[in-house]
Amino acid sequence: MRYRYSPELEEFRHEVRCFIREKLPSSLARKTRRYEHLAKEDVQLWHSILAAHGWSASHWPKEYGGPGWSPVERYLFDEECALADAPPLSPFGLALVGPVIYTFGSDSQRQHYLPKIRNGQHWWCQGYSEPDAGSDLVALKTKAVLEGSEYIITGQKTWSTDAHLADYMICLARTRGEGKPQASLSLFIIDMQAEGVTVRPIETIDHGHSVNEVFLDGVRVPASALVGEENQGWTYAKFLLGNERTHNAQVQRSRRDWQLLCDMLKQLRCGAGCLIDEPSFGRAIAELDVLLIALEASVKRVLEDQVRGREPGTEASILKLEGSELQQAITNLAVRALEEVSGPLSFDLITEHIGLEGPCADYAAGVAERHLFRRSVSIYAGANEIQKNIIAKSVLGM
Amino acid sequence: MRYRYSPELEEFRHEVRCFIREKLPSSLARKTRRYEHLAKEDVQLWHSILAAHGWSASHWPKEYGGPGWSPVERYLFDEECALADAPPLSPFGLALVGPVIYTFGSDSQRQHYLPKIRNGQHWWCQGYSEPDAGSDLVALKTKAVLEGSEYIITGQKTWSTDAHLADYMICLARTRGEGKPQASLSLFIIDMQAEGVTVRPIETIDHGHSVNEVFLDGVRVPASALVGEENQGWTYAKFLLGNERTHNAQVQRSRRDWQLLCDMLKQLRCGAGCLIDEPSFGRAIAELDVLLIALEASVKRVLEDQVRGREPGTEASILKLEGSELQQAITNLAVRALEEVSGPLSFDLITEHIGLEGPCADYAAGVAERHLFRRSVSIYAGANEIQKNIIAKSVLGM
Amino acid sequence: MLDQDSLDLLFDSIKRFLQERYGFADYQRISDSELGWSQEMWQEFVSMGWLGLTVPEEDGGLGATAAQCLDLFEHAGGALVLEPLLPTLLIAGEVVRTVRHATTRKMLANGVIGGDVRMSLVPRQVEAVCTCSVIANGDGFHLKGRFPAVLGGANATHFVVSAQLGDEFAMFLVPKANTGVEVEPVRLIDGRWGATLNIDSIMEAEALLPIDARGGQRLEDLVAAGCVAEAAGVLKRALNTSIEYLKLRKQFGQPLSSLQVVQHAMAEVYVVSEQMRSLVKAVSEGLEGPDSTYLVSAAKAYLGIAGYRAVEKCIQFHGGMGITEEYPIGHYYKRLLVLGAACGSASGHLQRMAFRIRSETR
Amino acid sequence: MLDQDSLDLLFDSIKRFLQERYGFADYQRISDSELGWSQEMWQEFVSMGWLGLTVPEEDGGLGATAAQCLDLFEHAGGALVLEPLLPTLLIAGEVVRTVRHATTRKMLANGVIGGDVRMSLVPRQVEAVCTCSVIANGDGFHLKGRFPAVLGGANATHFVVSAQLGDEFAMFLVPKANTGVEVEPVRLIDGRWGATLNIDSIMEAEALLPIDARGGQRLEDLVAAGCVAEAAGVLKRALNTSIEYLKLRKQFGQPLSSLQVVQHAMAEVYVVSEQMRSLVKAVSEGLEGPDSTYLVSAAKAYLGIAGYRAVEKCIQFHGGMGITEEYPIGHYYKRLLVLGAACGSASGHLQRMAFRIRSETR
Repeated sequence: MRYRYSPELEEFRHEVRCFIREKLPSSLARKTRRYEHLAKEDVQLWHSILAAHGWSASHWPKEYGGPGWSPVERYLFDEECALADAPPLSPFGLALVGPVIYTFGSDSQRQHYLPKIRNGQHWWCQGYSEPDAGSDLVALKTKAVLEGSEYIITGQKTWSTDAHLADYMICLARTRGEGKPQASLSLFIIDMQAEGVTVRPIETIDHGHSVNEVFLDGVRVPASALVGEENQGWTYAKFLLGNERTHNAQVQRSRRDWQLLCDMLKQLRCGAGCLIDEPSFGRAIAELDVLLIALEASVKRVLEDQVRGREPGTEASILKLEGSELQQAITNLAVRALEEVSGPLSFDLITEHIGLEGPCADYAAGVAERHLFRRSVSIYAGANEIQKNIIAKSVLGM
Repeated sequence: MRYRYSPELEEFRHEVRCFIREKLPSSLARKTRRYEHLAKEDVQLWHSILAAHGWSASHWPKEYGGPGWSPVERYLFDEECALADAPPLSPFGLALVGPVIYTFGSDSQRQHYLPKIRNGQHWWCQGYSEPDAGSDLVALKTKAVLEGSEYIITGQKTWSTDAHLADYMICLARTRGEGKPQASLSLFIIDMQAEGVTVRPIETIDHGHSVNEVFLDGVRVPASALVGEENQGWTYAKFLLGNERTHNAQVQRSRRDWQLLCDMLKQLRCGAGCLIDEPSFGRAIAELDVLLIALEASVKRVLEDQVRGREPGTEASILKLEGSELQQAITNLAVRALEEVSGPLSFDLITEHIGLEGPCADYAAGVAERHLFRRSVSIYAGANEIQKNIIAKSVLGM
Repeated sequence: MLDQDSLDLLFDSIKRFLQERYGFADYQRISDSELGWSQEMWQEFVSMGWLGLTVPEEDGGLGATAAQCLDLFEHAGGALVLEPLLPTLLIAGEVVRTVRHATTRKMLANGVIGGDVRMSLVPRQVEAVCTCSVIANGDGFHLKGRFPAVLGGANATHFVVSAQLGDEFAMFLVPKANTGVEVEPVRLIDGRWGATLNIDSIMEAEALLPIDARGGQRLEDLVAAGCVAEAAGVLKRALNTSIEYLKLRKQFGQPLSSLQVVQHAMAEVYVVSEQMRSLVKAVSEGLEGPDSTYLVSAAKAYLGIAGYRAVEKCIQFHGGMGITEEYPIGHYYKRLLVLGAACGSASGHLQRMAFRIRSETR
Repeated sequence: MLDQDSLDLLFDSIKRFLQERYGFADYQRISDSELGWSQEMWQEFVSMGWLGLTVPEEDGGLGATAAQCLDLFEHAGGALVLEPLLPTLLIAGEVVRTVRHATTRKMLANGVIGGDVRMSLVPRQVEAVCTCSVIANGDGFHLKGRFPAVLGGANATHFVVSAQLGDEFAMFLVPKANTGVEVEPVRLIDGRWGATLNIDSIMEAEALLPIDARGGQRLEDLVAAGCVAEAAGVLKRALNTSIEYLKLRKQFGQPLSSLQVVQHAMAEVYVVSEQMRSLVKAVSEGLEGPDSTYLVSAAKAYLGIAGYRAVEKCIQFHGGMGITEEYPIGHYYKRLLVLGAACGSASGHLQRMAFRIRSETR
């Protein structure tokens, strides 16, 4: 089942769908389904296709080159992208840096950076987490010291996704040694080619490479690399994380994963029938749909609130919590299904051997990587425990 | 499946089984299966049958009138009682007070109380918890003040099971106003007929009455009512709670409940077959068996350690945790089954209407009460959260 | 049809009325009374016009859709209302609309509005133990069947029963007063009165309602949606009651609400409660759409999957108080269990969903 | 047969050896090597006599029962040993015992003891995608089939394969060297090498082992029991590693281990780890009894129901570190997933149990 929207919105959805159908290279869709860590060129290809149509910065306001969509339109756009297996664009420039720059940045920053984020020329990474400050940004140690017209930045960042591919980092650093951390951090733009920047890859348990450590060894940036005001970085960072959390429900991608898993269960043979006829799997896939429908309903509620001008507060915590658990629950069932049919998992499942074909065969081929890497979704962007702390403190007043 | 024991032990089990088969009135077994709150006379009847055979105080050493069984023999005895739906004896005298008195009590206390606990003449209740001290016995407020040859006890106890039926209470009271609570509590025997003792029933959500509040309003007890030494009550109470916890795994009763539930699922019609053929129920009942087998294996490990002279420490916390969750999981499935077949639960299910007969019809008739009252098993005797604290602190050193 | 603003005003007044007049003590008093519900209270509901909400305007009602009324059930569930609003208010409008005979229709509509006609829907889900057969009997029909634990069954004046008439689905409006209709009251664990219904009765031709299988399904969806809405109200109150309690209650010198495991558990309950409310909203928007049955199943299943567990956590952190009859939390739990089982349990709905998923084009 | 005291001594030495020589760094080095396991290490195992453990005494082995060897697998699992102890050590004894031809038997026994014969069992569970057929072919047989992801498949020299021969169960010992035996190595997610096995091969008469269906089931039970024992070792080490980490790691100025939710989660992991050990003990005691298959299924199912979730909690509380390849915890998780799926997943075992429960006298 799917939710119905107004005729205008369904018309909009149709337009998006036709565009994607026409423009998305099927090889890219295939790689996305397989959960390959896509090459930069692959993502850039899709980015430039969208950018040429004015759709790359889908949630930016019109004045900065966005399409000026309503929250519901953005949601439908993302849903169509997910359902078509379009590769996700690198989110750091588009979803995090862009909004920070057009909200808090200078005019020259806007003019310089926004167009190149929009067209995909510049890739960004984030430099928030540090080895001893994960969910706890207050403990940041990286320092930025003003020397003449330059800041000298020294420290170590970690969990920096795409840092090895990025042109710039948006970096949170300490500009005041004492005082409340909330009033002593600043946000900087660092050129990844600058002297003193070293990127060390972190291999993850799916044998993938997407996150990195970044060492900043006396990196010099001009004073103009400061975003907004000095010592206001904490406020900006919170603003960014807020954006990230809504995004992290990933409900449209989960809906697509659910569809592919469903097809997989319909193809995998088991006894006389197939796995989906085996009622413990039938019940399990229905149960996942229940959780998905509930999450979709919650996302819709937030969107409608946004349309009425209410920005999401703690609802974002709900979406992050449920969204990440759902992503994990979906791969859990996929793993259970593959275990049932072909025994222990490998990274090189030959899907023809178990009788799969079509899109869900691609999905099956990436299940091991997906399942393992997905352990991270309940950890990053404010671990689920942090979200529960937030709910307990700020909603329930405990 | 069931575990096999040595030929000697299987012989012992056989003897117990024959005895119960011969002596247990079927009306009592029926009431037990129905989870009725049994009348005192019912329990006393079975108590006296066992006592006449020397089997009532099954875990007491021979010198105090117990049968002198090994831990494994006791376990098998309890198992046979459970499988035959024998009513559980009131545990406070037998399992808690008895051991405290023969371990810490005076000779005259032993001579006076032990025989009457053993033969079921005296019923006991416990007076530990207070309105503001549940799992937290340290916060006890009840005071005992020595005046001449008498202690005057004043305070309020709660969650006192069977207090309305009991002849005596074993009561924890403060004998020293200051200092560590661990060195300021004492244990007293209170005659429930004494002046100043008032029992107020607490109705529970199953509409049953088994727990009570007890008001102690200047109750005078002779100095000889003190058990062991003054201010050592905390040590004794911990000893008691330790005993309680092993007992609280209730694994044999859960095994019996599982059997009855299994039969119920085999009788309840659903479509062309019966509920147990419906694979989500088939899988669920198998899953419960997995958890039961795991718990039985853990209990067995503890028993074997005991045979080797190692008293259970934190294993007791595991048993309490898993045992209580399993009891709840079993009634959860029973509720799910009844919901499926006959809709919303009532306290007066007419089992013939849903085609049940035999022992499992009795079981079904008591499912609503059992399910609701079982919410308490994860709360009493050290709530499950307390057990987890204990494990984290004393085993894992966190 | 009533416009949304007027409805919102009405619902606000209902909410206020329940807050002032239907507190936990009122609920306890009514529950402990012999009847188990309050006829005085019922008359107040009637005089405030609640019962006519879904009755068509041409029949003297307010003509609201069932979907528009779900908010009312959130309030009623939260207040643990014992009076039989649930089946009647949601299905009466639809039933009245189908009655062809003008006089009958007028009597029925007036009865509903005035509180004297109370309907109960016998859901088809309980197939395993319901054996319902019907055969033509002259101009009328001979209906035979037994149905356990029908929600609102004890205080209903009319039963809406579905049966297989030859190869056709058929739906009957059976007055309790008919010869051969036997109502055995059953008190459900939440204190409301259901009934085991025994029917062996000859009915007139007009007892057959012109409602097809889809229409029958729709009536069940409506009642199920009402259960889900009540459940959302129950969950919200269970959460609030627990938070209040946990802030007051101290252990080891600290309020329980300061313990991290308690905080996290309550955060989880909050999530479930909010998701349930989102689902009610989605159901209310989708009730006229093509996927309404599937959507209602999902919401009903969510209640069983997540709702029960949420209130069980609330009980757990109440400690001993949680299992006493004098504290509200146990009552919320019992109400939730009844709502979860009425009109199909989670198991049944999941099975239906799985069937639909399997049968969708591969 | 070896007495328990001598065995205990041996196991102590094995434990010490693994502690000293098979730390996480050794595991990583071996895992990163081209072969994926260490032949030097394997030779050490051989020279310490491990491989002859279950080989009958008359064939030069130590004559221990498989049940007696489960402790070894707890240690090997905890150390993430990559060498193919698992299938061979547990089934070799039973297989050797059945071989009738004296010379063959001698060669086989010596091969096992010397580490040159490594066996792999093709479990029947993977029925959905295994199509194995066999027909008589003169004195011998023609066996055809394909089997995915066979544990220890890539480094085995012999495959123990079951097939339906007419109406009879039949079990074959298929040397890898046979013409028509194709081994496609598959690296499992835990770094061990399994294989997809393609057999289309003519075999001599003596390849048919005198093992009936019960005996075949027993071999599977033994390997499954080995998986469960390894899993118990993995769980214990995952717990210990996590506790160590949590005590060191600080957040907001406090060690993570001081947070109550972390403590409770780890207490839950401890419970699972201890229950798993209890199950290994129960399996080891019950392996010769009539309920051994059911018991092994229960233990295997417990691993899937509770074991996975336990290590997932450990990863969660490691934070980002938990998903890096350089920290041990992710490796424990991957090992556990492989152990859970080998010889039948939790789903399959639960289904088997449900079948047995259903078919027991009503």
